[in-house]
Amino acid sequence: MGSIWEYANPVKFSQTVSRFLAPVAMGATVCLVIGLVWGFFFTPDDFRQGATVKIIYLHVPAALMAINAWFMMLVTSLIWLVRRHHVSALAAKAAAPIGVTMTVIALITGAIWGQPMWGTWWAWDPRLTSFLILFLFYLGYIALWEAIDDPDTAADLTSVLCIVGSVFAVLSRYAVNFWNQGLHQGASVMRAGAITGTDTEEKVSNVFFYPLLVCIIGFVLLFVALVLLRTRTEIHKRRTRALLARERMA
Amino acid sequence: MMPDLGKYAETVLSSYAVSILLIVALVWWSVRAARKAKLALEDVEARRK
Amino acid sequence: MRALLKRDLILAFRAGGGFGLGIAFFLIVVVLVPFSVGPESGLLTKIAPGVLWLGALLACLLSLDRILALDWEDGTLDLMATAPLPLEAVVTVKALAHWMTTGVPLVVAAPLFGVLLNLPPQGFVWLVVSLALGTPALSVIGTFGAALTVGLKRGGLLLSLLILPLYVPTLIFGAELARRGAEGQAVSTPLLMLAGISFGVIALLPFASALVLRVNLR
Amino acid sequence: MVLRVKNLSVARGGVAVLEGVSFTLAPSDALVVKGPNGIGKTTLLRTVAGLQPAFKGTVEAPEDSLAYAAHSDGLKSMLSVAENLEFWAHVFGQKDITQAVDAFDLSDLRNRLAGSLSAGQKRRLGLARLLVTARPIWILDEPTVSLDTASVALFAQAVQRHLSSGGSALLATHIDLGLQANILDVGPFKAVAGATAISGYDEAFL
Repeated sequence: MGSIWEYANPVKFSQTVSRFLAPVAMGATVCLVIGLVWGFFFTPDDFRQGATVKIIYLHVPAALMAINAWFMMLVTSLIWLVRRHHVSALAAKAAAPIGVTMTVIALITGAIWGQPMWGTWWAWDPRLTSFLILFLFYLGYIALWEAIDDPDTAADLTSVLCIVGSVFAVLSRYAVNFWNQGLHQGASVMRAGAITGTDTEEKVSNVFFYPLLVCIIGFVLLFVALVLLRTRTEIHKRRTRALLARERMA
Repeated sequence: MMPDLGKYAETVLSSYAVSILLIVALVWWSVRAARKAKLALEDVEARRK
Repeated sequence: MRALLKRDLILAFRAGGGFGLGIAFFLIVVVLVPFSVGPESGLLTKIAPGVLWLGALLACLLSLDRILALDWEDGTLDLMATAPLPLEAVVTVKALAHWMTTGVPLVVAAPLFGVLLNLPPQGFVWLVVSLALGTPALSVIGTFGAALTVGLKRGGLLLSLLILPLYVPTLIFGAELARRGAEGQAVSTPLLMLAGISFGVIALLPFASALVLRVNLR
Repeated sequence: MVLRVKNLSVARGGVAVLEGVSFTLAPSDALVVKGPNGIGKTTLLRTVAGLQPAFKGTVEAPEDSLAYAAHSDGLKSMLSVAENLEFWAHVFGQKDITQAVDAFDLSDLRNRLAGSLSAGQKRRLGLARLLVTARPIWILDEPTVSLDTASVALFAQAVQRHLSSGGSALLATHIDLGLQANILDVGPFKAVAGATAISGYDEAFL
């Protein structure tokens, strides 16, 4: 008893979700409001980047969640392939649109931020490029889910795609890092401290770090809430489907 | 109340606008889909009884 | 296995599509590039390795959906699944046949097309080496995509969408190897990476391809 | 070389179509599966052939003993009749195709491209493929579609020879081939709505 796999039962999962969804969504809202308001109104400008540093409160959490969502999909895909728990496959399906939204936010805020900093909307900076590739992976993954009628076949194929894609995504990351050396350097130097968020060399950065932390927690909670909600939606759809199939037979 | 964003006002404000818009759209879409799926399911379950 | 390879090669010859189309497409891409970027030879020299690699990749992509779709339609794959040949071997042979009918001609034709783009003399060797090392990876990855989308009606477009991100590392290291070769720089890093990717995907990806093919045959 | 099917339930598109099918196919036996269209004969044969997983129950057969032939023949129109047969013979580890060619009266067509054959001739070629597999248990889904009377007779002879040499056959067909065959009417096995009717993946959602 008390095993985590109990929640692999779709009905049990739905009931549990219904209990936890509201508090998680509340927590997400509170953290996001506090973090963003704190960051936007009550933090000083950076001495180098001026007011643009405020973009960090959106850009960094979105980028983190874009990667974490894919990682979560990888784990749930593996669970589906090994243990055949339907909730796991549906959770992966539910996470993909959230991940792609986060990737788009990271890309757009990155481009807007890059405009005054680098003097161009788009630089083929390794990090930006990697996110663009991640975006393509998300698109392919979602398109494959949409293209297949049979839900179990779709779950199997997308799971394998997710695993193979993860390997290639990591490969691409190294390839892109290597590839950009030859073109131009230093594009990401400015953001090296910003990305890790824990850059303690500069004492100022703590001023930015705490609201950033609240924002990251807010994004994580938002992601969890949306995954729970969307997974439950998928379960409801499947249950409807199953009941209709049974109705037709009767 | 509004902080002085200086020459970067457009940059910062547009970042916030786009991001918040995307998040709100995602949440709205998810909630609507959830509601729809729930109604469809309740419909079928009601017929079963 | 040899019978399957022989059959696929004969089919590619007789159907006429395999060899001719890929090369023709490659040629057209290469010819169109100077029209779009201008005839200045310095610029062409600079972009030649990248353009040749992109052309080869697109020519390869063109014929991917034929790897498995035809055998799916006429029921051959169903019959194969009950045959003593494991599907891992089937997909490997299919990828090999695709490489021999598409990759090899591209490798052979690439130096000729290099002339059209003012590729410097020292670049030809590395262009051929990079394509010879990289095109097998393109075929094997493509077979995985073909196996994923084999039963789907709009498979062709989806196949491209799924495969293109997977082609990124191969393209980067392959084109980089060709570029460094052409510019006379050190080539060992991209050479090793490209070889690593090729051998890695050849060793591992057929298992994934066979797995998804089995799911699709269900 | 006995095929044993025990309490087999098969599913199509996630819904069980046939439930609790059991039969045994011994050497020299033929079993004809009958039932109205859409009841799941093809699904049953595909499941027995191992092309799709059984929802419930078991299919026991010696390894590498089954040969399956269905509506699509797996023939390449750009290969000649002989090349098509040679290919499948090699895949199944055989060499000689003359017996198969003779059995279905294809010797005049040996060098014709399969694409230039008539529908009936193609079907004969598809069935000749069964002979080059050298497998003892044949699973045939509507094998006589688009065959004329003479070809049906040829086919019946081929099956008869196969049976008398110790092979066995499981067929789904509407035509009486004049074989000493048992009949399996799958009508009574039609799945009914119930706790077990929704198969495989959807079951968890009920």
